[in-house]
Amino acid sequence: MTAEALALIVFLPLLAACAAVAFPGRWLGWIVRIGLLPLPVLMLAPTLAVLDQNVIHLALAGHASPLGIEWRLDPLSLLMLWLNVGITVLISLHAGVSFRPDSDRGQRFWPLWLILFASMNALVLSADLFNLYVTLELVTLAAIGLIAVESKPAALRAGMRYLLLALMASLLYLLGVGLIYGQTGTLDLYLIAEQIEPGWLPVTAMALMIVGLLIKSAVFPLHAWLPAAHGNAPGPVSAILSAMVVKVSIYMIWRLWFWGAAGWDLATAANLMGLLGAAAIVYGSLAALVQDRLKMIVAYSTVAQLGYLMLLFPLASTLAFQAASYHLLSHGLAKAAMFLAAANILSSVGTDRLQRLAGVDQRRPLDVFALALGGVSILGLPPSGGFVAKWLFLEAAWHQQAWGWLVLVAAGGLLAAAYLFRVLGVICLHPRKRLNRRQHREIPNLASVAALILAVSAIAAGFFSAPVLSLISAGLPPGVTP
Amino acid sequence: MDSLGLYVLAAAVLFGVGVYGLIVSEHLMRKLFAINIMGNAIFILLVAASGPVEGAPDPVPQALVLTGIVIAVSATAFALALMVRLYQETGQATLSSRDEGDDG
Amino acid sequence: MTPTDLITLSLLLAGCGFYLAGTVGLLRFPDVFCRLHALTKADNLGLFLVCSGLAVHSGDWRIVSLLLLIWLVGLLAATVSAHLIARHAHEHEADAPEEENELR
Amino acid sequence: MVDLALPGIALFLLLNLLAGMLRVYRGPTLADRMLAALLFSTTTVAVLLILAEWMEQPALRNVALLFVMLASIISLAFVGLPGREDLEDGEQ
Amino acid sequence: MMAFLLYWTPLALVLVSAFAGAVIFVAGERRWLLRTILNLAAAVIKLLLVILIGILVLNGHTPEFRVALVPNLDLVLRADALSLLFASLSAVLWMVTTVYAIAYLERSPNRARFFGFFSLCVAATMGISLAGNLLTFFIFYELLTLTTWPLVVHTGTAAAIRSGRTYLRYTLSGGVLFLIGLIWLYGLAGPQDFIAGGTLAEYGVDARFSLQVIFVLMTIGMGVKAALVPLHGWLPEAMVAPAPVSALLHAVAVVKAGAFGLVRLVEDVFGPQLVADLGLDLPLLLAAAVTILYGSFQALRQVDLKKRLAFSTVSQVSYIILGIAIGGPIATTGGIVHLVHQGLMKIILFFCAGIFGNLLGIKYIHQLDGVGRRMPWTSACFTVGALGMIGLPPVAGFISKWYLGAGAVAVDRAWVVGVLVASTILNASYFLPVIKRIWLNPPPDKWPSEVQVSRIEAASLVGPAIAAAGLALGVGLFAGHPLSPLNWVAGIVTGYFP
Amino acid sequence: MTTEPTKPAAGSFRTGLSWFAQAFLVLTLIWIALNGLSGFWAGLAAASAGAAVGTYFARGQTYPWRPLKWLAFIAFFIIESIRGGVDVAARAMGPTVRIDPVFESHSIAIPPGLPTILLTSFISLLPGTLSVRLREHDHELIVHALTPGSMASVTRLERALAWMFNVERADG
Amino acid sequence: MIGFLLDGLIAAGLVGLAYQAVTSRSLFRGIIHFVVFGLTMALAWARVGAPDLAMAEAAIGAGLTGALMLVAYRRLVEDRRDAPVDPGPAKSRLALPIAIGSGLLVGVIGLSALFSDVEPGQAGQAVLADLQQVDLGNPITGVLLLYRGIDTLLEVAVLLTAFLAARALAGSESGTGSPTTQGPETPMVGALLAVVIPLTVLVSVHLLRAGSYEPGGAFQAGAVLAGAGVLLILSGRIAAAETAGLLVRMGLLAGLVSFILIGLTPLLHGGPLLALPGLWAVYFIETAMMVSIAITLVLLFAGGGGLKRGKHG
Repeated sequence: MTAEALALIVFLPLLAACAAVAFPGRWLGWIVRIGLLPLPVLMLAPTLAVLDQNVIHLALAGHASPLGIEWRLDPLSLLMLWLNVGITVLISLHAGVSFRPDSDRGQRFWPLWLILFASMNALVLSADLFNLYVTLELVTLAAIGLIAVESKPAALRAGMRYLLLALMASLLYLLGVGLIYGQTGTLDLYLIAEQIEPGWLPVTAMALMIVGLLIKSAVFPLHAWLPAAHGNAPGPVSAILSAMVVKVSIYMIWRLWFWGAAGWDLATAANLMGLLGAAAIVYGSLAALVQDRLKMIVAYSTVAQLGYLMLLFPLASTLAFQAASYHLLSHGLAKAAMFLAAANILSSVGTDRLQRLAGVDQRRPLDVFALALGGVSILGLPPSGGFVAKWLFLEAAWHQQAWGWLVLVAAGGLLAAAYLFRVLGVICLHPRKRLNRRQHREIPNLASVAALILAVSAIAAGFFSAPVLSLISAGLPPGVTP
Repeated sequence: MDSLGLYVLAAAVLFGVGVYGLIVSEHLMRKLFAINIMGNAIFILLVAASGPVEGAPDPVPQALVLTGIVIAVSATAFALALMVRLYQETGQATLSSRDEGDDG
Repeated sequence: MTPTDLITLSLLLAGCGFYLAGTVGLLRFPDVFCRLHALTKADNLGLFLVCSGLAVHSGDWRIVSLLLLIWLVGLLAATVSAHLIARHAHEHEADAPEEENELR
Repeated sequence: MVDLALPGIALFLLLNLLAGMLRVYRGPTLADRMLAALLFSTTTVAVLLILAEWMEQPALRNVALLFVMLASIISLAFVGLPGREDLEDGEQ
Repeated sequence: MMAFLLYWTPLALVLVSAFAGAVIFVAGERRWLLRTILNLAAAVIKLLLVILIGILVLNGHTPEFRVALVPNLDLVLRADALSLLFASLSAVLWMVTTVYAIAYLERSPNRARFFGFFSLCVAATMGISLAGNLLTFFIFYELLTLTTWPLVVHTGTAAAIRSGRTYLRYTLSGGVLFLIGLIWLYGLAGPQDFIAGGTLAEYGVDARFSLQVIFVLMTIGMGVKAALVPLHGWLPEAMVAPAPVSALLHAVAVVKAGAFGLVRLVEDVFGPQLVADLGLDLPLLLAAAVTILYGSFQALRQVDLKKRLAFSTVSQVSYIILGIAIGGPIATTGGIVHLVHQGLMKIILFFCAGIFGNLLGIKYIHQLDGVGRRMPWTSACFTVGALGMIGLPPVAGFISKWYLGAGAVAVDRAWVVGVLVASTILNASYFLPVIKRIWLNPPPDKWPSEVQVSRIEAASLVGPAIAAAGLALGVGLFAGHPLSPLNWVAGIVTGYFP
Repeated sequence: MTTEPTKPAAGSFRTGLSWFAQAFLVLTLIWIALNGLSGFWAGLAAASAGAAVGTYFARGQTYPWRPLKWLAFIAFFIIESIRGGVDVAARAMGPTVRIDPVFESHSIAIPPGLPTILLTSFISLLPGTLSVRLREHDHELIVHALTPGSMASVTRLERALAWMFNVERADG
Repeated sequence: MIGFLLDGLIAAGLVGLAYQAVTSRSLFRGIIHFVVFGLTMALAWARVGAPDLAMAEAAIGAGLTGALMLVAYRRLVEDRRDAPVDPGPAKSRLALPIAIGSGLLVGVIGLSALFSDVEPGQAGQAVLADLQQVDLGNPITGVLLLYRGIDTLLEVAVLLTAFLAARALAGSESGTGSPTTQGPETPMVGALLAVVIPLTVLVSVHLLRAGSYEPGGAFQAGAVLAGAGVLLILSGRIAAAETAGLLVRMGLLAGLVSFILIGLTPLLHGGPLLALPGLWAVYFIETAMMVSIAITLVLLFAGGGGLKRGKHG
C-alpha cells in the first residue's frame, strides 16, 4: 500500500500537470482537482506505515542503493510531506480563484504549480544526493516560472536574480556531490555517513553542498534574492515559496548535516550556522521594519524566520529538533496565510504600499484578520504554533545552557512584533482616511477563506502539537543527543 | 601529471573564469555564459575525479553529467527567455535595478 | 611502414597542408569574401584528404561510407554557410566601411 | 606509425584552429567572426575523425557527423541577424 | 454529569466571551442589536457560570480542564478559591462595564472591533484567573496583551498609536522576561501546577541563585502589567483609550492580571516561606512601597483627571503587592482582598470620569467645579470611590488598609505603617480637592462640550457606576459576612500559612 | 534528394511520392552504411520517418536518375574542386597575396531548381570564385572572384551541369 | 606525450575561450566564443573518455545553444531602446581575487580528489556487475534508465518545466517574434534542408538505437532531432504558434507520461516502482523521450506555446 501511495503522491500531480498541458481549457479544473485532492487521503497509508515502522525504504526500480536510488520516508520527511500536501491544497483554494483554471493565466499557472508540488514531494522522499539535485532544480525552475507568470517587470527581475543565484547554488551543490561520489563511490545520503571519515575533502564537499543550499534557502547573508522574489510574485506563489520552497533546502541541509555527516565534530560550524541564523533574525526583522510595501514586509519576515531554523545546528538536541520542525510547520502555515491575505489586499486595493492601506480592514476584514492571526503565530505569542516552536527552542537552549540562543529566541519575537504591529497599526488605525472606493476590486470570498483557514491552522497548531512532536522525536537523526 | 590532471586544472581555471565573469558581467547573457562555464568546469571535475572502475571509466558520473547537461540546457533556455522578456518589459538586460519596489 | 600507411600519411599530411593554407588565407586575405574563398575551398579539400587518408587506413567499408557521408554533408554545409555568410556580408556591409565598424 | 602520427596531426589541426581564431579578434565584421565558427566546425570534424581512429572510439565518428549536420544551424541563425556591425555594442 | 461539569466549566467560562467576540467580529459593524444582545448574554452567562463554579467550589470540588499543549506541558484551567475570587470580580465588573461601554460608545465608529476585542480581552482575563499553572497563565497573559492593544489604540489618533506602541514595548518585553524566567523555572523544576503554599517550597537552596533570578525575571514580567515603578511608563499613556477600556484595564484586566500573577508567583509557586528564605520579600516590599509613594506623588501633580486616576492606580495596585510582600497571613489577606476592593473602587472612578468626559467634555480637574449639582448621582459615586481610595470607613478600601497595617505590625515591619499613612495622606490630598471642587465650587456657565443623551443612555451610563459603588460600599459594610471577599480571602490565605 | 524549394509544384502528390521514394532509398542506404544490416527494421522505420519529414517540410522536384552522367560529373567536380583548393592555397601561401578581388554578375543560363542550386553551391568550390547571392528570381548570380579571370570556371561548370541535366543553356 | 600536448591545447583553448566569452568587448563576440567553447568541450569529453558526453555536447553545443543565444541576441538588438545592449563589464576590485580564490579552491579540491586514493565507485561497480544480466551494452544508458530511472524521469520533467515556465513568460501580447531568421528566400537553404532534415531524423534514430550498446541515447538523439527542428524554424518552414496543436502536445508529453505510466505498472502486480518490465520498455521510453526532448527543445527555441507551419513551409 505504502509504495503505491507514495508513487501516486509524487506522480499523480506530475501526471496531472501533463494532462493540464495536454488538455487545457474546460477540463483543467477537474484535472487539477484530480491531481491534488486525493493526496491527503493517499497520505494516510504512508502515515500509518511510518507510525508503525518508523522508517520506510523504497528501492526504486528494485535496485537498492548504492546501485539504484532509494526513497526513504521517516518521520521528518513525513512531516514535510504532510506540510507540503496540506499547504499546497489550501493555497490551491486561493489559486483556484486568483488563477481561474478556465482563464489564460490559469492555463499557464497550473501545470507549473502541479510540477512544483510533485517535485517537492519527490525531493522530500529522495535519499540520493544527485536525485536531490535534480529535484531541487525542478523545484527552482518551476518556482521561478511561477514567480514570473504575470510578467511584471519587478517579478521578472526578481525571478532572474533568483535564477542566477539558484543556478550557482546548484553548481556548488553539484560539485560537492561529485566530490562525495569520488570519495565514497556512492550517492546515497544515508550510506555516505558510514563511508567517510571527516577528512578535509569530505568536509569541503559537505561545506560546498551546504553553502549551495544556504543560497537556495536564502539564509542571511545569502538572502538577497528572496525579498524581491517573494514580494513580487503572485500571491499563491509567494505563499508556497515562503512556506515550502525555501524550507526544502533547509530540510536538505538538515539531512546532510545530521544524517550525512552524523558523527562529525561540527561544533564550530554549528555555532557559525547559528550565528547566521541570529543575524538573519535581527537583520530580517529590522529590514522588514523599514519596508513600505506589505508583501515586502512579509517577505523580509521570512528572511528573519528562516533564521530560527538555523538554530537547530548549534542546539542539536531532541527538543531543538522538535522545535525546528514545529517552526517549519507553524511558520509555513502562518506565512502562507499572510501572503495570501496580503495578495488579496493587494489585488483589492491595487497597491500594497502601506500608507495607502489605511482602513483596509473595513473593506477586507477577513484578510486583515488572517494577516493578524498569522502574525500572532510569527510573533510566537501564545497560543499558536509559533509559540510552541519558540517554547521548545527556549527549552532546548536552556537545557544546553546556551544563554545566547535563549535570549535571541526570546527577544526575536519582539523584533517581529515591531514590524507586525506597525502593519496592523497602519491598516486599522486611520479613522478618517477612507479607501478610494473606485480602486476597490471585489475578490471572491474563497480567496480570503483560504487565507483564513491557513491562519487558523497556524493558531490551532498551538493546541495539537503533541502528536506531531512525538512523531518527530521518533525520527531523530543518529547524532542528536536526546 | 597525466591528462586527467590537466583537465582538472583546466576545470579549476574555468571555474575561476566563470566566477570572475559572473561578478564582472553586467549583461545577463554573459552571466549565463559564466554560469554555464562554471557548470562545465564542475562537470569535468565530476567525470575526471571519479576513478575508473575495472579499467573502464565509471559510468555513473557520466550519466550524472549527462543529466546535468540536460538540466543546464533547460535552465539556460529558460533564462534566455526570461532575459528577453525582461528586456521587452524594462529595456534592460541587466539586473542593475532601478525600481525594485514596484507594486508587486 | 606499409604502403597503406604511406598513402594514409601522405593524404593526412596533405590535408593538414590545406588546412594550414585555409587558415593562412583566413588571416591574410583582405576582406571577408576572400577569406571565405580560402576557408571553403582549402578546408573542404583538407577535410576530403583527411577523410580519404583515414578511409585508406581503416579499410572497413562502413567506416569509409560514414566518412564519405560526413564529407558530403560537410561540403554541403560549408558551401551553404559560405553562401549565406557572403550574402549577409554583401547585403549589410557593402555600405559600411570596415574600419569604422571596428571602432563602433 | 600512423597511430603515432595521428595525434600529431590532430595537434597540428588544433594549433591551426587556434591561429584561425585570431580572425575572431581581428574581425572586423560580424561575418568575419562567423568565419571562425565555420573554420572551427570543419577543423573539429577532422580532429574528431582522427581521434576516433587513434583512440579507437568509433562513437566519435558519430559525433563528427553531428557536427557537420548541425554546423549550418549557427550560420542560419547568424544570417537572420541585422547585419550592421554597429550592433556590436561593446563600447560606448 | 458531575465529572462533565467539573471538566468543562472552566473552559466554558473562558470560551463564552471568546465565542461572543468571534461572533461580533463576523457579524460586522452594522448589527447593533445582535452585538448588544450577545454582549449582555455573554456577560450574564459568564456570571452564571461563575456562580455555578462557585457552588461547585464551595462544595469542595475543584473544576479542572487539562489538555496537553506540548508533551509534558499541560494547559490547565482550574477553579480554586483564588481563581474564583478573581473570576467573579472579572465577571461582575465585566457585566457592568459592558452595559456602560454600550452606552459610552453609542456614536463612535468601529464598534464591532471594539466589542470583539473587548470580549476577547475578558476571555483572556478569565483564562488568567483560571490558569492552573504558570504556562497557562503566561499564555493568557500574552493573549491579554494582544487583545488589549486594539483597545488601547482604538481611537486611532496619533497619540493613541504612540501609546499603543509604548504599551506593546513594555508588555511584550515584560512577556519575554517572563518567558525566560518560565523556561528557566521549568528547566529547573519541571512543569508544576499551582499549589497553595508554593510548588517550590520543598526545593533545596542549592539553586538559590537561579531561583532568585527567576523570581526577579518573573516579577519584572508581571510588574510591567502591574505597573510597578519603574515599569509603569505605559499606564498613564494608555489613558488615551476610551473610558470603559481604562476602567477595564485598571480595575480588572491588565493591571490586575499583573498583580494577580504576582500573588500566584509568591503564594502558589515560590511560596511565602521560600520567598523569605531567598531574601526576596524585602526588595519586593521596597518596590511596592516606592511605587505607592511615587504613584501618589505623581497623581498629585496631574491636572488631567484620567491621568490622576491612572497614577492613583499605579499606587493602589501596589497595595496588593505590598500585602504579599509583607508576608504573614494578615497582611496577605489585606493585599489579596485589595485585589477586589481596588477593582471595585477604581472602576467607579473611571466610569465617572468617563461620564464627565463624555457628557460634559470635562478632561481636566479644574473643569469639575460644581459638577455635583449638574450630575449628583455620578458625583456621589465618584465620591464614594474616592473616599474608598483614601481608606475611609466604611468603604471597602479601609478594610484593606487596616489589614495591611495590622499585618505589617504583626510581622515586625512597623515602618510599613508609615508608608501607609503617608500614602493615605497623599491620597487624601489629591482626592479631597477634587471632591471639594465637585460639591462646593460653583458650576461654570457653560460646560466644555455638553452632549444631550436619552434617558436610557444616561441610565445605562450611570447605572453601572451606581452598581459598582453599591458593591464597594457593600463589601466594606458586610466584610464580616461569610461569603464576603474578606472572609473568602482569609480562607485562601490559611492555605498559604499552615 | 535535392530540391527546388520555392514552392511545391502543382500535382504535388505525385512529386511528393517520388521524392519520398528517393529519399527513402537514399536513407536506407545510409542506414545500412551506418549500421550494416543489424536493426534493419528500425532502419526502415527511421528512413521512412526521415523521408516523410523531409517530404513534409523540405520537398522539391525530382529528377530522373542518370548514374553514368552523374559519375562523370562527380569526377569533373572533384578535379575542379581540387584545383580550386590548390589554387587558393597557392595564393594564400605565396610570398605576396596575388589577388585582385572583384564582384562579377553572372546571368544564369540553366533552369531554376536543382541545376541552379548545384551551380550556386559548387561555384564556391571552384578555383577563384565564390557565389555571393542570387538575384532577379534566381536568374542572376553575383559572384565574388579572386581574380578577374576566374569567371571562366563558372561557365565551365554551367556547361557541365547543362550536360548532366540534359538541358539547353539559355544562351545557347 | 603528444596526447598530453593535445590535451594541454584543448584545456588551454577551453580556458581562453571561456575567458573571451565572458570578457570580450562585444556581446556578439562573447556568443561566438561561447559556442566555440561548447564545441571544444565536446573535444574535451572525447579526450576524457566520455563519448556519450561528447555527443551530447556536440548535439547541444553545435546547434542549439548557439542558435538560442543568437536568436536571443537578435531579439535584444531588434528591440533595442536607448540603453546600450551591453553596458560592458562592471568595475569590481573584488572580482579578480574572488575568482582566483575560487579557482584555486576548485583546483586544490579537484587535484586532491584526483590523487587521493579514490575508492572505486561502488555504484559504478554495481552497475557494471548488474548490467551483465541485462542485454544492454552501454552502461550509461543502463544507469540512466534502469538504475537511476527517476533521475532521468525528473530530468525530462525539468525540460518540460523549463518550457512551461518560458511559455508562461511569453504572455499573451508578446508571442510575436518567431525566430525565423531567413531573410529573402534563397534556394540554397532549401537544398540544405532537403539533405539535412531527413538525415537528422535518420541519424537520431541511429543514435537512439546505438544508445543501447554504444554511446548515444535518447537525449543525444532528441537534441539532434531538435537541431532539425531549429533548422526548420530558422528557415521559416515552421513558426511559433500561440498554442500547441494536439500532436505537438502529445509529442511534448510522450516521454514523461510513458515513463511514468510504464514505471507505475509494476505496482499493479506488486513489483517495485519504476522497474521497467523488459528491454522493450527501455526502447519504448527512449523513443518517446527522444520525441519529447526534441519537441521541447524546439518549442523552447521557438519561444511560443506551439508550432505551426511557417510561411515558407
